[in-house]
Amino acid sequence: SGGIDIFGLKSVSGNFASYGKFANQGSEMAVEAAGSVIGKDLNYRLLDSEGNAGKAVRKIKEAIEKDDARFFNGATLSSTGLAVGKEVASVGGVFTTPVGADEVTGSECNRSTFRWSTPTFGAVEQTLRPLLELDPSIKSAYTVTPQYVFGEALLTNTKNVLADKGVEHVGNSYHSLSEKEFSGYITNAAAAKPDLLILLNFGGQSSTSLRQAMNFGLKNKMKILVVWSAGLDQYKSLGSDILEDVYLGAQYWHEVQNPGNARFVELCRSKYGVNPVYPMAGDYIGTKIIIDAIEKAGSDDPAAVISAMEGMTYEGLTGEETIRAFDHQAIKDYYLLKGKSKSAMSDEDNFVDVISSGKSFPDENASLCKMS
Amino acid sequence: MSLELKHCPILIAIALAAFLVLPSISLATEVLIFAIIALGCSILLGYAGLLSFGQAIFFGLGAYVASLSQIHLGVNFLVGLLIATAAGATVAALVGALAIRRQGIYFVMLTLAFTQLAFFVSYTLDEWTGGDNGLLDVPRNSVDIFGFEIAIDSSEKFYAFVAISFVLIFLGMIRITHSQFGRTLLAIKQNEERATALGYSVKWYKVLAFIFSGSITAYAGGMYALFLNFAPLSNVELIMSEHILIMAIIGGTGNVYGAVLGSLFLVVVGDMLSAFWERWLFLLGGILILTVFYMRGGLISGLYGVFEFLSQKFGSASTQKES
Amino acid sequence: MLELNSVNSFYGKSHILFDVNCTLKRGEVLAILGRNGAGKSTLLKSIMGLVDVRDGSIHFEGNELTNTTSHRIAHQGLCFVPENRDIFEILSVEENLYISHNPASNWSINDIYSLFPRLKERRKNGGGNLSGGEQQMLAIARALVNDPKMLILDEPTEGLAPVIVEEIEKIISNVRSTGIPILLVEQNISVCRKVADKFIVLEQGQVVLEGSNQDLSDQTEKIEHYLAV
Amino acid sequence: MELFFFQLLNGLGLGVIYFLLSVGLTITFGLLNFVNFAHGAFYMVGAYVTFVIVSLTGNFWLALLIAPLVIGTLAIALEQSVVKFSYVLEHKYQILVTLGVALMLQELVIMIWGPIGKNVSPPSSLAGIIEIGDFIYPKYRAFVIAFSALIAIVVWWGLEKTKFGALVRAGSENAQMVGLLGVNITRLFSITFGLGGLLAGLAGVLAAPLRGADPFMGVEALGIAFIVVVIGGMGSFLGALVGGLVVGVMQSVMSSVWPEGASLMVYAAMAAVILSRPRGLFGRA
Amino acid sequence: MSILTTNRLTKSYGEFKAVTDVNLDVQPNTLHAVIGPNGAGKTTLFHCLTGVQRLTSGRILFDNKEISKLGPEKRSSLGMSRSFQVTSLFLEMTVRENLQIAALGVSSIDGFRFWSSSASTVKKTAAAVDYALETTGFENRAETIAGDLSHGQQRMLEVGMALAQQPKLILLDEPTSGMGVDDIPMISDLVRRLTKDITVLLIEHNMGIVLEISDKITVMQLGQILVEGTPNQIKNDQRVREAYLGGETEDA
Ligand SMILES: Nc1ncnc2c1ncn2[C@@H]1O[C@H](COP(=O)(O)OP(=O)(O)OP(=O)(O)O)[C@@H](O)[C@H]1O
Ligand SMILES: Nc1ncnc2c1ncn2[C@@H]1O[C@H](COP(=O)(O)OP(=O)(O)OP(=O)(O)O)[C@@H](O)[C@H]1O
Ligand SMILES: [Mg+2]
Ligand SMILES: [Mg+2]
Repeated sequence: SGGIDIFGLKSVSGNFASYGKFANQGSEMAVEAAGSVIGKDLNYRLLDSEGNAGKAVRKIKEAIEKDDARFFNGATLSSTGLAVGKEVASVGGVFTTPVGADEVTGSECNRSTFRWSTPTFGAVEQTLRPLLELDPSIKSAYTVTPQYVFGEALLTNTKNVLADKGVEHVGNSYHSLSEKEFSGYITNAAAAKPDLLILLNFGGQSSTSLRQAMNFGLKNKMKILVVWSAGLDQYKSLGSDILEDVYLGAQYWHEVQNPGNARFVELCRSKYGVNPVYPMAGDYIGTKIIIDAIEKAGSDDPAAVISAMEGMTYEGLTGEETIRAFDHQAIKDYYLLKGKSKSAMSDEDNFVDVISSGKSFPDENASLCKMS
Repeated sequence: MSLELKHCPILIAIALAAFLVLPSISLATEVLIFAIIALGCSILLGYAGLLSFGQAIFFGLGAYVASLSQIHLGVNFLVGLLIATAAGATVAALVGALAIRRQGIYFVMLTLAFTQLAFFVSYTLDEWTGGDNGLLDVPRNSVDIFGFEIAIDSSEKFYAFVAISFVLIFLGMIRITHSQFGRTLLAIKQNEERATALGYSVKWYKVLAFIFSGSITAYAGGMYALFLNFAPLSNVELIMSEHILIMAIIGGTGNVYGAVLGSLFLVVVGDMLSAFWERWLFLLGGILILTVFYMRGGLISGLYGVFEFLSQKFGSASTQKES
Repeated sequence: MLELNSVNSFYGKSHILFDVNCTLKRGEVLAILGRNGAGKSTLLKSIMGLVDVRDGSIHFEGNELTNTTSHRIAHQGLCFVPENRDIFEILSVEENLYISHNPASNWSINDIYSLFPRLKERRKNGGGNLSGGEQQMLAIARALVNDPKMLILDEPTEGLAPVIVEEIEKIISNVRSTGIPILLVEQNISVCRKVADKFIVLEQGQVVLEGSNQDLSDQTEKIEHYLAV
Repeated sequence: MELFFFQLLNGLGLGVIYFLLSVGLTITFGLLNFVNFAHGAFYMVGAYVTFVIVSLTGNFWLALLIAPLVIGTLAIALEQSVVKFSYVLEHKYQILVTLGVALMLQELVIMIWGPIGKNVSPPSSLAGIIEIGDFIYPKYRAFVIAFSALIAIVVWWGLEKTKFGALVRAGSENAQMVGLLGVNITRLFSITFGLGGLLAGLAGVLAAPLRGADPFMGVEALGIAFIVVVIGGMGSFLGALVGGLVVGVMQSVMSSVWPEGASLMVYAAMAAVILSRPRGLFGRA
Repeated sequence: MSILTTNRLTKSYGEFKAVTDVNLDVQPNTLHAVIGPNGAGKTTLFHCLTGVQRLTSGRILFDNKEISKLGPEKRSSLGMSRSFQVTSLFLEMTVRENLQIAALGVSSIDGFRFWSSSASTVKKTAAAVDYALETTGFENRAETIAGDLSHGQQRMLEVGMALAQQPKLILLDEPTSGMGVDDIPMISDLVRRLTKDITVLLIEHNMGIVLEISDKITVMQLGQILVEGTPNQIKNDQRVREAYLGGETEDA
């Protein structure tokens, strides 16, 4: 048959448009850059999830039914990622996603779904641990956690590291998923007088809670770590005043030097004239993996592509990355960054310095993934 | 019986047309499911005059109950849906009985508050609902009648099942809206104080309207979960209620077919618009305003003439409508 | 002062008034009589710009009123007491008067309170919580404090106790003596006899009879013919 | 116990912001009997205008002066082009129309400034914090409290003590009759609507340094504003004030007591108020 | 045997007592009028009798049943109907539909019939509706939308709706207000005829009618009963003249 269609599921409209727009550009770039594979033209097709998991699944069903779609990348929300993974698995297709839910390569893993982002375990291991090693004066920590699966997972991992390092966990504030006002939690944290404030929330909530912690002058009283920050786009919207001296964990940073990233940044600058942000990176690489695997398999039969992808090592955006066969998790670096003052920034996107980076993943025994 | 004789062919034609004309079966499935949901809202708004932001409660409830009863009780999908319907009716009676104690904007705000409560409950009971991740792997357990197995395992079969449900539910609602009960609701909507003075227990009429609305919405919610094999938390979000309302009002609330048009509009036109412009919600906003100013009765009032025509020449002509 | 020239009024498609003519001079009271549905209120509403006048003209002190917005008409001093009273229910009696009050008016709010002591007693009460008659008093009072150059009253005695009706009659005569003309729709002929200088009878939107105060007593039979079946 | 006291104070600070957010809504709803689902969008655009002014001139005070006027003008323009035709419509249609307006404004903002939020720094003179013993409070928030109190007094006086206020209330009930008193009701309404927009814009300006500006902030704000107005009583100025404070304090105190339930409690409180006091705490009987 | 009695019926709005300690006694098949100055509490009394408002204290016996605590809908199914002083109709429905809804209101179950088409239910009401149409003279305008009627016509329909309920006791609040002089005799005739089968409790300011057709008159003032008696007694009562009638009686 003719070309190969790669479907990008992006929340370009609705409440997660800030993510979907860039994610879409990422996938588009990957497909355009490749142009064709195994002698067939590549086509990129956008499916707008409208930020709604139900809509997303229906559109996936429709694409499978109508266009015989088999190759998918994307999803912003964990719920979407999980459900779409199931749907794609039901026809034996291939789905790569950068969502935050550990279940994707954990308890809900399946043959068709591959995840690029580092799980919560690695995020905490690669941020909190190096920070505590770097600064032994930190003796106590306070956490702010959104109460749902993702937040709980970060919190559990955080508690483990704190216990391991002998740092006292002086308190935790849970907040709901819809919370937008953090001054109450900030007041709680201030009252507990920890050496370190750890923000375990995500996206808009991490921005708002960080901004409000700054308003309350907590920066002068304690160190602050955002374990799961969203990267450049978030830093742009917060500005260096707020970020200065804050520790930030990130899946991706455009200034990291390696051949894969250099190529990507170049591509992005020439196409959009900007430095890549995380959603772009995540979906660029997710899409690229599929194309690479098709190449490697020499076929666009999804089963062959899946086999090719399992254990595949490739030139990734964080250096050399490998996809584990047993749980379909990409093994990649996670970064600990530190905000710089405005005067120290070398260009307008140079918000942070990379403090450390590395790979930490639960091993096969600890994994909840039971792939049939 | 003549009422059903008149409407049954139209409804069947709509279901067939959706299947034939729309680009995919799953799209057609979603259109019919949301048509039922919009109808649930339209009954409340158009007949009882109740503007409810609470429809997502029943929608989400139906999805969860239909799924959980199949997963944990192992019942077949039909029984699952019936349990969902019963749950919808019960919760609707409860929510209705509380909310109708207030009128006007206060009623609206109460339904809004209940939706938020329902959202919170679903989000908290994550062992049952999957919380933010949603309830995954929703089965469609087949029905076994005297060794004769009915399964809805393909999208065509599932569509057939949804289509039958659609026709039956719409017929039921047409009956209800043409009954004395329907007329009494209309009277209550126009002048509640007078209706009370005439001896009507207005409260019970409204609660009953809620029960009808809640049970069909829950049934449809159950079908939606079965359709997606998934019950996301977004079913119970306020924005879902909002979309349901928009569907009902754009379609037109005074007439059951308005619900079909509303669903068609939001699902299909929404899909089309979003495919060609990512800021399509801007257009949706504009369309909403224009509908209110230039087509007050909703799309149905605009297309009423066409419908009249269709009811005489059902079947062959009806396919043109959706295109 | 007021001149209506073959006025034709419509509610949507239905033609209600047909070529109605009438004039009103300073200090005159014109009573409009007619059966239910004859078009009396419609005539008043036409003057106030509340219904669609498609043909004919209305002038007040030489100014054209036809198809002007009603606030402009009211601004010229035409004060209207509608048949359903239209009291502002969420405002207190006092506020109802306050917002209608025009400092130029001959009636101050205190004058009103001495005119209707009942209103003074209930002045903090919400307009919506007044009895039917109290609302009627308030509606008339509201027109008086608004500095009327002309009063337009639609069934002002409806629902009032006989003592109050007498009071209203006195007010009408008072107002009239200050030179302010009054247009009065009234079902109660005995009131008309006492206060009106002249009258017209409407039937099915047309003027079928007009006459002076004297004719009201003299032509009782003829008038009653139009008012009764 | 001390913590509880901090939370109480913090809640008051939150409460006044909620008050500012809601008072415009109460005016348009209570007085014009108009359900404005675009109120949150005005607030959001207010924050964006602040962002633009601050990033162009670096002067927050200029934004505080200009942005509310810009939003007020925007509101009047919308009133003239869309809203005024829907006063006579039932609430459901008003909701639909303003929902449409809100969607359009939100998408327009995304088209202009992109989907990612923007940061607005507080003016440098108000940058630091106030420290009283263990209690810390941002200077900027303290300023917001004082400023809102001033606005509250001005608005209250305008609505309850002036003829303008009474006329607007009367117009909400029977516009035609107000017209018959010689008042240009069309103009009165658009001024009132503009005022509501102006107040929302003002809330947006004040909130920008606290929350930043992002395209979806309007939706959240609308939700809070409705809760406040319902708890306090539609159309009641005092209700907006007390409602705002109640919600603010409750949220803040709950974040120590039962954080997961903070938002739940707010909605539960709202339901409880409506069910027990039909017209809110201060609604007109 | 009275059909309706009240025992120290009191209604206050906050501090303000609108009705105070009213003891009313209405005999079956009579026309009992309540008159009094504006704001005397007549309408409030009706609101309490029909259950639109809760009484502050006191008791109401209707047909020997205590009804003080029943809701308005219960009372009308016991056979009590009213017309409103401020017209209250289903404005978007036709005259006939208004009457049908009224007629069905008394049987508590029929309105709930959602399983069968309305035609069958409507048949049951045909007699009552026709009766109401005929007595109020709406035969030719049965299909007019109520909102398009003139004020006076709406007043008449208001009475018609009470009649369509075929009540034992009908409470009429100023039925003639806003009616033309030609309709007034019609109403008074109608009311007189009604007392053959049912009882009428009437609020009216038109003394002509009241004095002519009432069997008994209760005069209220400031929330209390001032006097009670036959038309003749009332006409000549000095207190009533001062408080209410003024010079009017000569005219009547
Ligand atoms: N809004 C309306 N739409 C259509 N027709 C109307 C409307 N209002 C009144 N009419 C019709 O216009 C005619 C005149 O009505 P109008 O109110 O002027 O009568 P009227 O003489 O004031 O009677 P009444 O003594 O009962 O108040 C009536 O036949 C009535 O049915
Ligand atoms: N909801 C209320 N709150 C406070 N006061 C009220 C309320 N309703 C009525 N009132 C007052 O109670 C008194 C009695 O009112 P009611 O309507 O019973 O008078 P009425 O005898 O019917 O007079 P009318 O002949 O003018 O209709 C009036 O003074 C009125 O202002
Ligand atoms: Mg009239
Ligand atoms: Mg009365």
